[in-house]
This record gives sequence, C-alpha cells and structure tokens, in this order.
Amino acid sequence: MKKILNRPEDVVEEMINGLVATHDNIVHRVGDTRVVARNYEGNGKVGLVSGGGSGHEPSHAGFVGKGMLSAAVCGDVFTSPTVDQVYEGIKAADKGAGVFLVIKNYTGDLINFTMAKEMAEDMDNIKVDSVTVNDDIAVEGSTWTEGRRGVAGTVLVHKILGAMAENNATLDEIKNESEILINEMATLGLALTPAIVPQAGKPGFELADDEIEFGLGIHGEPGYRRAKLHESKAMAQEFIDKIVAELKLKEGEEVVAFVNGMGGTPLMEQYVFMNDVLNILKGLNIHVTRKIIGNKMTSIEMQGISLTLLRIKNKRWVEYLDQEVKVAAW
Amino acid sequence: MKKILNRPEDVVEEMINGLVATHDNIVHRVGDTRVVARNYEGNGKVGLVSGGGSGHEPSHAGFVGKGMLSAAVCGDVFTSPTVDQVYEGIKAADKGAGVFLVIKNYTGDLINFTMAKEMAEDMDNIKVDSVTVNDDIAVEGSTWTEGRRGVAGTVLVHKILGAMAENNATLDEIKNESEILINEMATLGLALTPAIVPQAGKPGFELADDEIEFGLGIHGEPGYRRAKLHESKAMAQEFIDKIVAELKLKEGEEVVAFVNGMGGTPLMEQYVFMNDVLNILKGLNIHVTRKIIGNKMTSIEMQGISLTLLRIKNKRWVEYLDQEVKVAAW
Amino acid sequence: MNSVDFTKWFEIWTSEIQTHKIHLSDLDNAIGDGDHGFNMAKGVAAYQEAHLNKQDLSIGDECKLIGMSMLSKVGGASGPLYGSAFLAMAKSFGDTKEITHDQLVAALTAGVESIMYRGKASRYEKTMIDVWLPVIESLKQNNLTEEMIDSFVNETGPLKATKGRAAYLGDRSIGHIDPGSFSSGLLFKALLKLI
Amino acid sequence: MNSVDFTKWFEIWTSEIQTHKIHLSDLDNAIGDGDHGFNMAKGVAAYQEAHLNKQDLSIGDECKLIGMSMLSKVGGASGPLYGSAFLAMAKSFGDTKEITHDQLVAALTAGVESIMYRGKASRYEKTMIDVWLPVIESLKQNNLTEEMIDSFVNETGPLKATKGRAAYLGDRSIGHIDPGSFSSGLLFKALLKLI
Ligand SMILES: Nc1ncnc2c1ncn2[C@@H]1O[C@H](COP(=O)(O)OP(=O)(O)O)[C@@H](O)[C@H]1O
Ligand SMILES: Nc1ncnc2c1ncn2[C@@H]1O[C@H](COP(=O)(O)OP(=O)(O)O)[C@@H](O)[C@H]1O
Ligand SMILES: [Mg+2]
Ligand SMILES: [Mg+2]
Ligand SMILES: [Mg+2]
Ligand SMILES: [Mg+2]
Repeated sequence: MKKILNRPEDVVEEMINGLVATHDNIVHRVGDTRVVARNYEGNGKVGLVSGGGSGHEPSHAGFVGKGMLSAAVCGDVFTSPTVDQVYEGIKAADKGAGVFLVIKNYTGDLINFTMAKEMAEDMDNIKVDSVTVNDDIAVEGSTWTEGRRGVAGTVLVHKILGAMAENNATLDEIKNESEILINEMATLGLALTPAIVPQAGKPGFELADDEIEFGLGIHGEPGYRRAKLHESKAMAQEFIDKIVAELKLKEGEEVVAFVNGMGGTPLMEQYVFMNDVLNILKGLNIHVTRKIIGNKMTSIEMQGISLTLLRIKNKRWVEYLDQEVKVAAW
Repeated sequence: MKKILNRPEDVVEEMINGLVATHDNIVHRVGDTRVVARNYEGNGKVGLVSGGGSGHEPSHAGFVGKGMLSAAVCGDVFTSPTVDQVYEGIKAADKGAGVFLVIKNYTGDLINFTMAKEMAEDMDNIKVDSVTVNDDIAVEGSTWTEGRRGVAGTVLVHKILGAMAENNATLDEIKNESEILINEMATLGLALTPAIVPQAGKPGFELADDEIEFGLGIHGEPGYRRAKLHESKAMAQEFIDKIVAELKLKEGEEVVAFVNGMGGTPLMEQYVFMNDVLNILKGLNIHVTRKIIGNKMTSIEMQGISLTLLRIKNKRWVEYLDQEVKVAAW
Repeated sequence: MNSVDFTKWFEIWTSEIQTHKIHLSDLDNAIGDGDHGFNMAKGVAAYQEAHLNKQDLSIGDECKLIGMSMLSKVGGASGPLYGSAFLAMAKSFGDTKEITHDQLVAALTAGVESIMYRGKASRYEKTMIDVWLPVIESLKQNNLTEEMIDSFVNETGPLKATKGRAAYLGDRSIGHIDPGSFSSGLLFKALLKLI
Repeated sequence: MNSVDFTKWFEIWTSEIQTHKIHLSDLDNAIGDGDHGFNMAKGVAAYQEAHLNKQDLSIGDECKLIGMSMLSKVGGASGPLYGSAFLAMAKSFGDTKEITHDQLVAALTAGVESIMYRGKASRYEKTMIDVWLPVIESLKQNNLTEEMIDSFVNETGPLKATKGRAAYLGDRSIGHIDPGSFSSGLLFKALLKLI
C-alpha cells in the first residue's frame, strides 16, 4: 500500500480535520463528532443530510454548504457511519423545517440512518424524511433483494434537492420530488484498478494488467463482467446501451450526462470518455442539456469511471443544477 | 498501460473536444487549433494566455474563463505547444489591451512562447509581455543554468493575474505584479508512482513498492532524492523546512498554502497532508490566510502531491484569490 | 448462568473476534467490502475498554454495554444489527444476575427478531440470521454442539445472498461463507463453553 | 551538392529518425521526459507528407519546408530549435539548386547560431550544439567522418547538462548521452553519405 498517510487508523480523523481547516469559510466540524456541517445557517429551511463511508471524497463533505447539503456524516472508510453520528448530523441540520436524509442503498447505511431518524423523531421531535438512492443498474433489483446500489447519481440528488431546500421547499415537496428524481436516473461504472482501504492495507480484489471490471460498486464490490481492456468508445457504448434501455430513453428526450472519476483516473481520460459519450448520444438523437464531469463520488485511489444519465423530466431540475452554491467541490 | 482511451495518438484531440463540449457554457475551441478560449469577451482588458504540454489537467484549459485565463494552448502530452499554436492563442486573447503570457520555465515552452510573441508583435502589432514561473525549488537555480522549473504555483499566478486583468489592470501593471509574485512563492513535490504518457505506453521511471521520489517534476523529471515511503507528517516537515528556508519566511508572516494532487492521489490523502502542513505551520507561527487544495496541476495519473507556499506580500493578492471566476476548475 | 459466567461469554467472544479479525475481513473481501473483521474488532475493543471501568454489572447491563459499543462504534451493517440484538436481549433479561436456560432462549429470540426487523431479512438469505435461528432452535432442544454451529456457518456457503452487500453479487455470492455468520458462530461457540 | 542530393539528405535523415524513434525517446527518458523520439518522428512525418506534393524545390525551399514542419508540428524544445535552424539555413541558401561546400558550411553555421540564440546555450552544456559545432568545424577542415560524429555524440555523455530539461538533474545527468545530440548525429551522418 502506497499512500500519503500517518497511522491508517487515524485517516478519517485527520482527513476531516484537514477538510474543515481547508474549507473553514464554508464548513465546520460539529464538536468531536464525525459530522461536517455548513457555516451558513439556513434558518427555517429544510436541512439536507447525507453521508456514508469515507473514501468517496469529495463526497459527501465537499458538497456541504449553502445550496446543497446542510451536513455530511463521515463513517470509517467504506463503512456506514454509526447511528449516534447520523443522529448528531440530523440535529446539526435541523433549522426548524425538518431534515431530509439522502441515503445510498446499502444495508448498513439504511439501518444506521433509519435508526437515527427514529431517535431524532422520538427524542427531539424533529420531522425527518428520507430517500434511498439506488441508481446503479449494474446489479439487478427486485423487491426480494437489496435492490440496486446507490452510487454517483447521489451527487445529482444532493444538488437538485439542495437547491429546492435553499428555495424554501417543504419536507414533503422535497420527498415527493426525490422519488420522481431517483426513478429517472441510472448509472454504470467500471474499474481499471482496485481501491485499497488504509486499514486493510491491500486491495479488495485483483485485476490483471489488461483486465477491467464492469459494474463495480464504489466500495470495490464485484461487478457484472470482467473483460479485457478495450477502447473508450466501446465502453461508452456498452454503458449507454444499458442505461438507455433501463430508462427507456427515446429520441428527442433531454438528459444530464455525468461522467464521474473514481479517484485515480485523470481528467484527461474522463474528457476522452465524455467525448465518446456525447458522440454516441448525439447519434441517438438524445439531447444532453447539461454535462458534469470530475471526481465527485470516488472510491479512494481506484482508477475507473462511471456514467450517470438523468432524464430531465422536470425542466426545473436544470435550474436547480445551475443554481449557485457555496460548497468545496461542486 | 491501463487507460480509458481510444488511439493514443488521438488523446489530445479527443480530450480537447470532450472538454469544450462539457464546458461549452464557458469555453470554446478556436477553429481546429489547439487553443481553448473563453466565451466571455473581456473587451478592452488584457488577455491572459497560458499553456504547455497536455497531461496537467485541469491545467490549463480548466482555468480559462472570466476572471482567469483568456486562452490556453494545449501541446501534446508533456510537450510544449508549437509556435503557431501559441500564436493562435495570442490572437484569440487579444482584446485591444495587449496579451500577457504565463510561461512555465522549460526550454521548450520558453522558445515556443517567445517565438510566438515575436510573431504576434511583428505581424499583428499586438503588445505582448510575459512572466516565466519558476516556483519549483527542488532544482537549484543559477543564472548559468535553466534555473528552476515552473510547477503548481503557476495556478496561483493565473488566478491572481487573471483577477487583475479582469479589474482592468494594464499590461505593465500585470507584468510588474507578476515579477513580485513569482519571487514570493516556492513549491516542492513528491511522487509515489510514475505517470504514463499515452504514446509512450510505459512509465518514464520506476519506483519500488516502498519508494517515493522527492522533488519530482510535473513531467516525471527526476527529483532530488529517493526515499522509503514515510509518514505524511515527515514529508510535510521536509517540504516546509525547505520552503521556509528558501522564502525566508518568518514568524507572524502570512501565506497561502496550496496542496496540489498530481492526478492519482485521492483527496483523502491530500486532506491528511494538508492537516499536517497546517499543524506544522501553526507551530512555526506562520499564518495560513488561504488554503487551496485539489488536483490542479497534475501529471496524468501520477500519485503524488506538491506543496506551494506564497507569502502574502500584497494584501490584494488575497482579494484576487477570492474574486469570483467562471472557469471549470478553480 | 450467573453474571460472572455471562461476562465470561462476552470476554471469550470478544477475544475470539480479535483473533479472527483478518479471517473475517477476508471472508468479507470475497463477497462484500472486506471490513467485517475491522468493524467487529473496533466494536469489541470499545466494549472491552468500556468494561474496564464497570464492575458487577447485571446481565441486562452487560448486554446493554456491548450493544451500545457496537451501535456507537461499528457502523456498517453489522454494528447496528449486533447492537440492536444485544439491546433487545438487555431488555429481555432486565436487571438480573442469574438467568435460566429459558430466559436465555427468550432473550436470544428477542435478539434475532430485532436483527430481522432492522435488516428486513429472514432465513436463507445468507446472513447471520442463518446462524442465530438454528442455534436458538437447537438451544431450545438442548442439543447444541460446536459441530452444529460450524455446520450452520458452513451451510451459508452454498446459499445465494439476497440481503446485505453480498446480495449485489447474485450468483457470484454462492460458494463463500457469510462473514457475519462466522462472527455469530464465534458468539455461540463462546456461549457453549459456559452452559 | 545539387538539390536532388540535398533532398536525399533529408530523406535519409527522416527515415533514420523513424528507425531510431524508440531509442531517441529512451535516451530522453533517462534525463528528460522521454518524448524526443516521438517529437522528432512527428515532425519528420509531417515533412515527408508535405514533401509528397512538392517537386523540384530549391534547396532553400526544401530547408524551409522541413523547418516549418518542425516548427508547426513538433513543439517541445527540439521543434523550434531544429525549426529555426532549418529556417536560418533556408535564408542562407536562398533560391538555388546547387550549393558549394562553403555555402553548406555557411548555412550550417547560420543554423547553429539560430539554435544558440533561441536556446540561449553554448558549447558543453550537453545539447545538440555539442554536435553541430564540432561537425561544422570538421566540415570546414574537410575531415569529417562517421566515427567523428559518433564520438561527438558520445562525448555528450560525460557532460553535466546546464541547459534543457536534463539540466534539472544536475549531476545525475552525467553518464547519459544527450538525445538531441543523437538526432543531430543522425542528421550529419546522413549528410556524410552525400558529400
Ligand atoms: N439485512 C441484513 N440482515 C441481517 N444481517 C445482515 C444484513 N445485511 C448484512 N448482514 C450481515 O452483516 C454482515 C456484514 O457486516 P459488515 O461487513 O460489518 O458490514 P457492511 O456490509 O456494511 O460492510 C454480513 O456478513 C451479514 O451477516
Ligand atoms: N537550450 C537548449 N539549447 C539547445 N538545445 C537544447 C536546449 N534545450 C534542449 N535542447 C535539445 O533538445 C533536446 C530535447 O528535445 P525534446 O525532448 O524533443 O524536447 P523537450 O525537452 O521539450 O521534451 C535535448 O536533448 C537537447 O539536445
Ligand atoms: Mg462496510
Ligand atoms: Mg517534452
Ligand atoms: Mg463489510
Ligand atoms: Mg523531451
């Protein structure tokens, strides 16, 4: 393991300290909790709370600030935060209009966020609601299983719901919109190299020098297919075919295209991939109204990429995406 | 070589196309040149042009836009752009008040930018001036040699001079300020893994599993020392000792601290490193007025980091750093 | 079982967890995210530390102590699942220093019900439930052996996961032992030493 | 030398550059950024292509063609250095189809002066200048041999670079042949075949 670190067990602590010191004009740490909250008060507005395991930087703390998240709860690397930490996050985010939780669909996140929600409701009378993002279509969902994982699309959910909250939407309005939103988006990712959890010290899986894995999760969970490394164009085509089929995207429809780097993949490659994505979508006569690129929902140093398409069912989503924010990483 | 690419020889073309398509609200490509220019006109203002080899994304095209660069000229990977491309960049940036070139101190950049400057002056009567950034103190400079390399500090130069240009500073004012500025900053970097130029297909150097290289250049040029991988704290200490000595930084002075990721190093590690940097500077009673972090001047997928300190000799530099910009990557 | 033995149960279990930390994470690596050993080790270490300052706890409080440790230190899926199981057991035991076999069975039943409620899972979904349920069954019939526990753990191998992180693998989860089942196996093998 | 031979010079050189592309980059890898072979190959390919549509060029125009190809396609240090050298030679030759030995020497002198002006370098700084200058010297004395050219190239090995990218290595540049000197060596060995 080659990393710029001190003791592996201190990585999350030191990272949070570095983060809040760097962005002290935007965020602060709540006491000695694992909660990064915004300096902006937003009194009377719904508070938006997200979080999950660390290792996805700039998610989620990099999206805390005016117009986006009220607080992010940072778990250990790739491990959902604990109940009491999420509970602290909810309390920090409550400004009188209730708190909305953006949960990614993993058992751990769901249980911890749900139990924290119950605590805040029962003990503090805070109105709490939530959405469970499950944009990763690599894993087939059914009501009998865990369903699909929540991955990069979560960032778009933060941005759109964050703008709504900033514009004084109510908890119910946010809840309703969130359910529409998550049904209009789909993501697929692939990895060229694995991520190494500092405390584990070794990669969670191995890939040969010419192998890639399609459909890999943001914690290195195995995907749907191993393949030989091939051209960017072909990878973009595979993703678009699957996403278009899943969303039943039709000619003339409008989408947001979000190319997300997994942490170790340079922007050079992300732009090349985006170029292929846009060319293919153009060929399908699907209009890309907004393009978003960069390392936003990462998997530590993993080399890889994901593509999220969001059908613009509501024109206001574009305005929400465009709305000014004051966060570290949008 | 494991990269998301089509044909290696097309990487710069496809990257530029992807970049201008993604950020089409901010920049455009000038004809079929390698010049990325901003959409914002800035009539009557000095045009700021930078550039160099590709592979440093988001530098330089990611900093093109209102309040920062007018145009960026993209060379082949790690290769200075040609004379005629820089000349096109100068022409695109000229809005009647002259053009200022930010050159990084490499023979190739210097020769190509200088020849292009002469062309624009002679053939188009454009007033052109320039600064040569040489912030990398890993390599000792003397008037008899090439002097020091230009590295991450260049990004701060872009931001500060860009704000000045936006505020209608003249070419002479920008030139004068630039010379003061570059003398107040120093950078040191280190690498954990090498970068691979797509057309070369193999790394330019090798590092053992537990080896790092101090003082490495942003094109993989060898640095001043190989060492065993050690703690982030110790690396931060080594950098700060050298930079403080070079800048003769004294207790009570104010600096900007810029931690730059080399492309493959995740934000997690950058924040840990920043945390150490801030702690050490605090111990020295040097005030860090602004902190900047992220992958800004990269070396493709290289894992590594650099630290730049800029002594705030002029309080307005802080305002210039804070001034709003509309670019892809600040 | 008295409170001294009861405490011993957790003592043995928590030290077994530390011993098998790497193995648990390796199991999780195959079908999850490779942290189950670290997660559990962190939780039991917190319990061990908290325990240093407590003496003569009632059986209920002992359960509460370990439950709160798991809940507030572990995160992930296993933290709140084990946490809420131990809290449910604490409630079931109440403030007592001696428990009967029936009380033990009742408390474990409350524990597994809490796991099932929180995890929205039932048997044969390749989770720790596949160890808890048959163990409780055998305890009721008073015929639980170490070999049986091992076989409950191993029987999670052929199952296809439909809950937890391993579910995302679908068929590829088949053939691997569920890490949470392994850590639960350790729990019940520790118990067996004391009853 | 007539223009047919002159064109042959560049033909041989450019094909030699293609042949040694990898070697040139490997040399650059040791003390630079590993692109000298790719840079040069790109430039000479552009020249070769541009040449297809041109016939019967004067010697000056031939130099201009290769100079512009280097200048507009190569980038880096070598592009504008070779480019401006060839352009200076074009100016020195002018519009002629036959040149004398003295004209050749004069043009090469103009070429190296342009390199020295643009690169702000002089001899013994471990650059292509260390091949150009002694080659011109020997040409003047009419005693240039292939072995001499090789030795000029090899003599850059022990030098410490003080100009170009290799200068950033300081002492670590010692012991490696300068890539630009190698490509210039190829240029003059090609010339030797025709005079
Ligand atoms: N829905 C669920 N119901 C019951 N147990 C579950 C559930 N999901 C996961 N588990 C158990 O938790 C274990 C994984 O724990 P751990 O690796 O610590 O958490 P995470 O999966 O969040 O990384 C699994 O092996 C399984 O036994
Ligand atoms: N200042 C200079 N003067 C003369 N020649 C130089 C100078 N700097 C570099 N060179 C030559 O250029 C060669 C490197 O060319 P190349 O690798 O193509 O460009 P770059 O160094 O920009 O990557 C060196 O080997 C050297 O011979
Ligand atoms: Mg986990
Ligand atoms: Mg180069
Ligand atoms: Mg796990
Ligand atoms: Mg080179």
